[in-house]
Amino acid sequence: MNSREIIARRIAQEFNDGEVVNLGFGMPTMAANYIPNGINVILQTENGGLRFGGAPKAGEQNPDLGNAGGEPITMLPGGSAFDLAFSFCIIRGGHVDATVLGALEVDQNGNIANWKIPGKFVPGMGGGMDLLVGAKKVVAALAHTDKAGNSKVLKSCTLPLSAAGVVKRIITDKAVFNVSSKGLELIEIAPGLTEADVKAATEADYQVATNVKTMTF
Amino acid sequence: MNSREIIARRIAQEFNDGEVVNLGFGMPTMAANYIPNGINVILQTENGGLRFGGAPKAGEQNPDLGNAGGEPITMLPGGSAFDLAFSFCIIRGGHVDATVLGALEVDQNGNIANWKIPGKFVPGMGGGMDLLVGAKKVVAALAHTDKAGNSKVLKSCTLPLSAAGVVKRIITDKAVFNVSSKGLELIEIAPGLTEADVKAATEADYQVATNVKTMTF
Amino acid sequence: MAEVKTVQECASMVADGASVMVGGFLGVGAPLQMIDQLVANGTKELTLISVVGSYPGGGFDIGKLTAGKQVKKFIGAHIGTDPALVSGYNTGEIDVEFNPMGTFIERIRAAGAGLGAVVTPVGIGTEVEENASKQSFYGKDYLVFPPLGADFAIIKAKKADHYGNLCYDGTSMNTNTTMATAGKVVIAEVDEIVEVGTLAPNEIGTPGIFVDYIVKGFSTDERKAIFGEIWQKGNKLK
Amino acid sequence: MAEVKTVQECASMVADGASVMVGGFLGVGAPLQMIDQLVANGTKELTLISVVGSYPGGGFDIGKLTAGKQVKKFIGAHIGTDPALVSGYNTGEIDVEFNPMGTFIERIRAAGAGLGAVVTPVGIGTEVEENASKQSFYGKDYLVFPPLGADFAIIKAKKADHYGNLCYDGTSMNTNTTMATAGKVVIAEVDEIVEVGTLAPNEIGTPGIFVDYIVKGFSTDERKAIFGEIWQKGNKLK
Repeated sequence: MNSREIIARRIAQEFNDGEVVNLGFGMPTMAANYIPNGINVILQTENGGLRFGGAPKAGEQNPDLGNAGGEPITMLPGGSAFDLAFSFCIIRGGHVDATVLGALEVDQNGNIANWKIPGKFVPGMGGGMDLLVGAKKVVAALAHTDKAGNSKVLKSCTLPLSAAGVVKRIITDKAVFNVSSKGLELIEIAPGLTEADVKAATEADYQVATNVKTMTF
Repeated sequence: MNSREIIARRIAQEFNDGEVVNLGFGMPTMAANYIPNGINVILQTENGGLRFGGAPKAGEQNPDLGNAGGEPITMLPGGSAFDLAFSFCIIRGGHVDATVLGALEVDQNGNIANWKIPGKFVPGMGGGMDLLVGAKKVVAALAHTDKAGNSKVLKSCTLPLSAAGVVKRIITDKAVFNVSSKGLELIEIAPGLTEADVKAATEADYQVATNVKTMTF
Repeated sequence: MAEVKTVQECASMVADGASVMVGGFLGVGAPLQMIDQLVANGTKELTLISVVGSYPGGGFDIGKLTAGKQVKKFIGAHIGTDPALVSGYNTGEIDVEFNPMGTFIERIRAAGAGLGAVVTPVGIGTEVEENASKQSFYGKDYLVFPPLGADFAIIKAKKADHYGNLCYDGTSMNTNTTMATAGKVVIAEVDEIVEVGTLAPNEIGTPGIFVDYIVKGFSTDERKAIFGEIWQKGNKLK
Repeated sequence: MAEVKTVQECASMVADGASVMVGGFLGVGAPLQMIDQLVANGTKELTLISVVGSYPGGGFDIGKLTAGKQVKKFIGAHIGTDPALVSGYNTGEIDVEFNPMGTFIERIRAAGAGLGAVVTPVGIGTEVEENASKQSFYGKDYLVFPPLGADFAIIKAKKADHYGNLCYDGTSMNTNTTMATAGKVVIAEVDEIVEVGTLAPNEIGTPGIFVDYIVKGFSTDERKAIFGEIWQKGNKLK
């Protein structure tokens, strides 16, 4: 199982039945494939849809049905479509139960950076900032370290923030942390790693939960 | 022709073809019956409709179609229905060309009072304040004097205002005034009355237009 | 996700002293059976949030709540149609907060949409200034109002599916769509409950994620008869 | 009331230097023929207001305008999909104003709805604060943004009737419904123009009073083929 799959499979365990969930692109979207049987979540897409499904077959595409990545989608039974203004009433108004977003960096104060690497790549925040402020539960998903092995779970983010103090849970390929006003708490460690491995890979301060577990899939 | 009919018939001359018009209750609504042939206005009702028509026959009522007075209406071809939030985007956003509202008092500064007689009758402003601020052209319609003969076209309103400096035209059973930053200008006099009659019935200061006319119907 | 309950079950959730937004505009689009049940329950000291008073003349629609002296405070834009509300206001028994209609609905939208305030030019130069703060933005004066939410939103739609998706007809959406976003608990009374998949995606005016409970009210035919009678009595039909 | 015109007639109304809101979200719900005609006309120095950049990879949808260096300023929430826009931003040739997506659409709504400002919690504690004023309302900090209108709103709907009433399908309403309220001149490109009375009152997403001009764009079948090709090329279809 590669790092991305570890993260996607672990994200998939975050949801309760019936929750409204908005998944960012990449690993969060991948997670939809691993959601356990019996847990049905209502997917929201920020461009204006609820209860949508995967891609249609070639020839069955509707040019008026796309997701927030510009990809063709299908509507599930009971699905609804609406305009962007209403979609962000849903998001900013607290009607999304959980969002999972990829991150460039997170820190021990619940800050998250995922929209801008100054001078290098500035795609823009899209709907991410609204989701981070509006969703009841924010999960950040990211590789624990960069390619050089530097921690992306930091004492304090170095990149421009997307939102301050909003992250409730951090999921990486090495560990899972809870985030609260008391800081980070390590609650799960990836299979095959020790707490010392996590420690070595993490810049942020964290507590270790008394019942720290091994991530299972 | 009684006073109310004079006012209603004169209101009906205010509109250009294709304009979006919101008519208040009473004389303004009556005016819809007198709009000249060839002038088609698009009626808006603040509770959420455009291009609606009169009452249905008994047995043909739709319990989900009413106007802002709670009366049953019909939808004309091309009519649309929407929610109240959108209806007031239309109104406050400047998308209504003209509104005609009844008034308790008006004054020479374009002020209008039509929602409250303190200690006596306080129905509330309803959508009137939004219309007064949002409509491109505001016409106030009222009897020129009260039953005791006191002018309701004043130097300064005595009742609580509905909006300040918004009225563009005043239509009464005795006269029609334009309202501008220079004050009132008498432009029409009811048939059978002289300028002296208007003067005697009017507290407000006003100029007399060089080409003052007799109201025609 | 919505749950189907009875009118009795839902009305009994509303405790004395609760704030309750009720959808509808002079009866059209009003949740008639839920109102009747609140009357039957005698729920007291309500803060009633409704855009206008009852159907003209009172005794119908929310006029039953005001007539039963169940309302402590009323927040809306107009009360003139409802004799019990006017009388309660005059005697001081009912505290009335008047909002310009567009401000009223925008405040509810702001509550549902997570916005911090409503900034509107409406009411400048009037007594409405007393209930707001006046501030200049970008060189022009505006009044600033807080969002307006409630413990309960009791709304009315034409149809619901079992997920709570609602669709509306005609002008009956009025305040219902917006109130659906701003109640801590949202109860939707409908003419008909249909199978999931029956409502087209763009036909849904309120997605089911906003709706906690669905109750079956009068059928469309029953409502047609009820309004037929009331409108006939008032000489409003041809 | 709307008037039917050709794509050429409408595109030629847009002068160099105009501010133009263009509906759509990564191509879906975008006015493709109007964009093509603006490209053919070589209209320059545009302020382009669009929620996101072009369909991923560029060269389609508004990506043709950015590729043609016709855009002086871009106001939106995301540019990462559009190589020409990213490159213009990096070189400084295009001035980009980033707005959180919900703030972007709410600013346009405020312009269309006559509201004075948007008050949102989104962006607090981020660089977005630099483009807004920070103010406390009712005990909590918010960012305040001005309304956002434009000289032109060029939008896309599925059908129009001759009064300019528009109806939409699926997620293609996205920014179109809101932009329809906020352009000084509103041009709607549609798949089909139908007779008045064909569209049901509650099916109309934009009443004709907002629409100045209607242009006939690709048919739905043609768009199905266009998007089929693009999505197939990107391996997005099953």
